[in-house]
Amino acid sequence: MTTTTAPKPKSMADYAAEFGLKPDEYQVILDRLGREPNYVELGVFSVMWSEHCSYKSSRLHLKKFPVTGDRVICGPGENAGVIDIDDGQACIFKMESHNHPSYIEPYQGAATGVGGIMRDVFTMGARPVALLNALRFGEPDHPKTKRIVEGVVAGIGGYGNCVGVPTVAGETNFHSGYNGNVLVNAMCVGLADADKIFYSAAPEPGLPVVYFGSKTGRDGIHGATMSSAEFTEDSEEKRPTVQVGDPFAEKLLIEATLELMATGAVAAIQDMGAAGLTSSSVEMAGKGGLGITLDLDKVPQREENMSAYEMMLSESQERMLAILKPGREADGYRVFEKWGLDAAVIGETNTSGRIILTHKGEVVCDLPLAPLSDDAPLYDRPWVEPKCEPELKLADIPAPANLNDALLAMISSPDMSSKRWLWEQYDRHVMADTLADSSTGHDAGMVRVHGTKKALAVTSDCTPRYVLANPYEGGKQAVAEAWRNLTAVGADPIAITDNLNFGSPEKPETMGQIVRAIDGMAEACRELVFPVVSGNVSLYNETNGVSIPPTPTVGAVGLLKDYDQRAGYNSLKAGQVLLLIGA
Amino acid sequence: MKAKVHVFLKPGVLDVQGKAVEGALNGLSTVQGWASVSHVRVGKVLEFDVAATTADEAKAQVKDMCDKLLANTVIESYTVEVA
Amino acid sequence: MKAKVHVFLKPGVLDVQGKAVEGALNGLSTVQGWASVSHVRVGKVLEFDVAATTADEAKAQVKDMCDKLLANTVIESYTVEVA
Amino acid sequence: MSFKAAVLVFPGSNCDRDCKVAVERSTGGHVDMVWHQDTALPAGLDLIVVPGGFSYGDYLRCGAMASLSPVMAEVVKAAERGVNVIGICNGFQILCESGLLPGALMRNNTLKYICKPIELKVENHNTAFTQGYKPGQSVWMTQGNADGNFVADADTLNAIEGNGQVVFRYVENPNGSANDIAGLMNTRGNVLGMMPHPDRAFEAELGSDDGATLFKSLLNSALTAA
Ligand SMILES: Nc1ncnc2c1ncn2[C@@H]1O[C@H](COP(=O)(O)OP(=O)(O)O)[C@@H](O)[C@H]1O
Repeated sequence: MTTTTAPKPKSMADYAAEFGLKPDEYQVILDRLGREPNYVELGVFSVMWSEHCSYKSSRLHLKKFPVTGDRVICGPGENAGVIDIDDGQACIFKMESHNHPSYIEPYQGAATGVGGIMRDVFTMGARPVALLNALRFGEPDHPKTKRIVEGVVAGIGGYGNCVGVPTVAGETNFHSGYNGNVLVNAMCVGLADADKIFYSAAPEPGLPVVYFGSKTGRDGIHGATMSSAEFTEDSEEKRPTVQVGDPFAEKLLIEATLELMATGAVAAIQDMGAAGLTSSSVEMAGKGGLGITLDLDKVPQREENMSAYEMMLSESQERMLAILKPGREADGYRVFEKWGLDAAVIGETNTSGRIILTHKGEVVCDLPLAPLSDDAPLYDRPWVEPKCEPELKLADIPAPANLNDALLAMISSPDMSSKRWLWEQYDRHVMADTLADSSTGHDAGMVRVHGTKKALAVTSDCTPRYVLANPYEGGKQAVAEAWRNLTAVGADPIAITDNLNFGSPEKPETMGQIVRAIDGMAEACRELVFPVVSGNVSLYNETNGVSIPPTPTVGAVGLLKDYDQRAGYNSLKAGQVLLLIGA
Repeated sequence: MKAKVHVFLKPGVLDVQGKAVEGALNGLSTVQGWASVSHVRVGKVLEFDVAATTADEAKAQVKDMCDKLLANTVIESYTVEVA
Repeated sequence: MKAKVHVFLKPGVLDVQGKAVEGALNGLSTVQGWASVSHVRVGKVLEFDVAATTADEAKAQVKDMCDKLLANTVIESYTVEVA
Repeated sequence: MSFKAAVLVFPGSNCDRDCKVAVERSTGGHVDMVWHQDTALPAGLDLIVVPGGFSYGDYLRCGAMASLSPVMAEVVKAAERGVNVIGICNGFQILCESGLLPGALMRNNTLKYICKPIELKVENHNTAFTQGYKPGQSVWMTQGNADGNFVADADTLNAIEGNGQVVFRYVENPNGSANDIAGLMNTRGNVLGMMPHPDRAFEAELGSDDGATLFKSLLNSALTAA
């Protein structure tokens, strides 16, 4: 086998550092391999061991979440969570962040965030039926905020509208803590038959591995490691090629994927998200306890002379990797041709327990799979109890001098003011099943389960101010608010997904926020029997060493058995009685 | 003075419009010859009047406008002509 | 052969994008002179390769593409260059 | 007699199912989906629906590529035979691009995608599409588009108005559309294009069922003609 295509002067250890691997992590790689990795192999390690793919700082603490329940069909660990919504139907959902890309290029960053989360959902066999977004921007008068808000909102709308999935709810906050690091969390909810859920583990050796979707270009190389690295002023200059989303390709990809699944040809499937070809192939083979070989010459390529390294790390959008049942390639090609998608058989599963890549007739990567995922680093990072603000006593808060002024000040504040400008750019009605959306006066979005009297209620909640004041209580509150928003529309809350956005876990203060917020969320989830079925962690949200306010966003789904029983605050009439329930 | 600005996506950035137009020209038409169209790129063009005493001054101004507003230099590059 | 097509809205059709860009440039003006930007028109530019033996043949083909697809001649006009 | 309709499906159409469901539930009829590359339409159609969405990504110009597809050649022939055709949202754009309707749809004057419920006035209720509405009736439907701003030159506009081709008008113009035009038909009266979505307003729980009246009108027209 050949070693490397990299320029000479730097050592592999230098590259390891450049790719974000710590010296001790690199030493583990050397120990496991018993040799130096080559450039491609190092690239594969660096993305698989990035915070984004390995959850190395958060994994220990995520274990505290309750993840099972009567209605849980599939909890965390797959592309998305799956819950039972009766009558043989399932709801599949997840939330994911696209924070760093959205700061660098707001439109494309937000758009590709929406695209990515939809793929996580339809890759499991669900048709996406609702989108939500949770946005945190800097102060309104910060010089960058206006451009970022406009770009992010246009990007979310531009992508979701074109694909044809209604964006029915969300939340938007402004805070100086996000001036240099905005948060864009997108959630997708889909519907599937409970007995037709697709998973990513390769089931047996000797099966064809099929690539389909858009071609691979040099987009966003090292996005996964970058999204796990702290921001500095000059990272705006050093940005990698930005990924551009093609929602039209995504729409075709949804239809083709669902059609392919219906033919019965699919044995396993996974979208190519962050670290595209690397994470999808490693995870599919690894989960199945198998091995995989890929011939990179077969990968559909958009640009000339792409190296193995570039192909393995490209984050080109709108791509899928499927493992087909024996001899079913023709079914695949028929579907791909109908929808005009690029596709190729690029490899095969085997029993080697390794990932072996060939390019231009040479083996360019030959790694055992286990160290890439199972043995990925796991950190019990030191943490300190976060400083909490003292509890506010009602008696200590002076009554406003003028109630009218106080009310006006409140409703005109950036967080409380109407977000109409924003959600009027989102198609909230496509699919013709929307019962409640951002405009209708309900605490949660609601979409009909097509063709039934059932409806799904969806909401996204977090009040970063509270979490900053007290991570434990703020974490609890986010879960509780999501629960209340669902019950307030008449739905039975079923389960949540979450998006944990924090600063650097290497700082004990921040790690303390992470730990305590998770403790609070887990506590609320247990008390409310509200399991966590999927989620995403986004760390290193910092600019020049200053962390964002801790922001553990909660996305929740509830079920209405009969949507005629739904409730809202849109039908209030003069003379009705107001009841205050709770403390 | 008349200014003309062309804005294209940088090489390597996926040009979704170009891709779609190429597909349409190649595939939709029944007319002979369109199938041979390739390497389609779609960009923006802006024409406007700008007050300046010299071409160099105008060019510098327009470049500044491009950097600040007319182009998204993260993914786009531009060319400026003044006359 | 290389073809270049410019598509602009016909005079008389309100160019809302051009107007918006003009407003933004005028408003953003921190530098003397931006305020003086006027008559902004925003159009599309397409560049592509086309197989043809002569420039005239190429031009005829591209004009046909413009009439049928690349421009909507109800509201847009176009110019074609080949080289 | 059973009402028979076809809904076209382009790559990027996303209201195709909505249109099918709206027509089926409003008329009790049968709806076939027709692929953009098909070179024949089902026989005996009472209605062809060109649905909303982003055909071919709406890249280049909304509706431009779809207007050149094989199936649109068949739609043009069917329209010439007198079959009723409705284009909704992207469908309206496609009908203009294909020359079945005059004028063009440009970027909204807000330069943004606008999604909101819209109040319309039924301007012409003497059509196959609108005979179920009362003269001048106010109806609500939602709208969602970035390019719904209808333009035509002065002569064309005069002709459109003079012939009673304006079928729906906005009560409050959201996007700069000429003469507040929201829906427009051809001179023969069998091809209608409209930006608001009757296919999202066919049941009360969707916020309005005013759109169902349109499909029911078409059913009645078909019954009377039969
Ligand atoms: N980013 C967004 N995307 C979609 N809808 C949003 C977004 N931000 C706010 N909304 C919607 O605006 C409405 C008001 O938002 P919010 O003030 O957060 O309400 P509440 O406190 O009642 O949840 C809600 O219906 C919410 O879904």
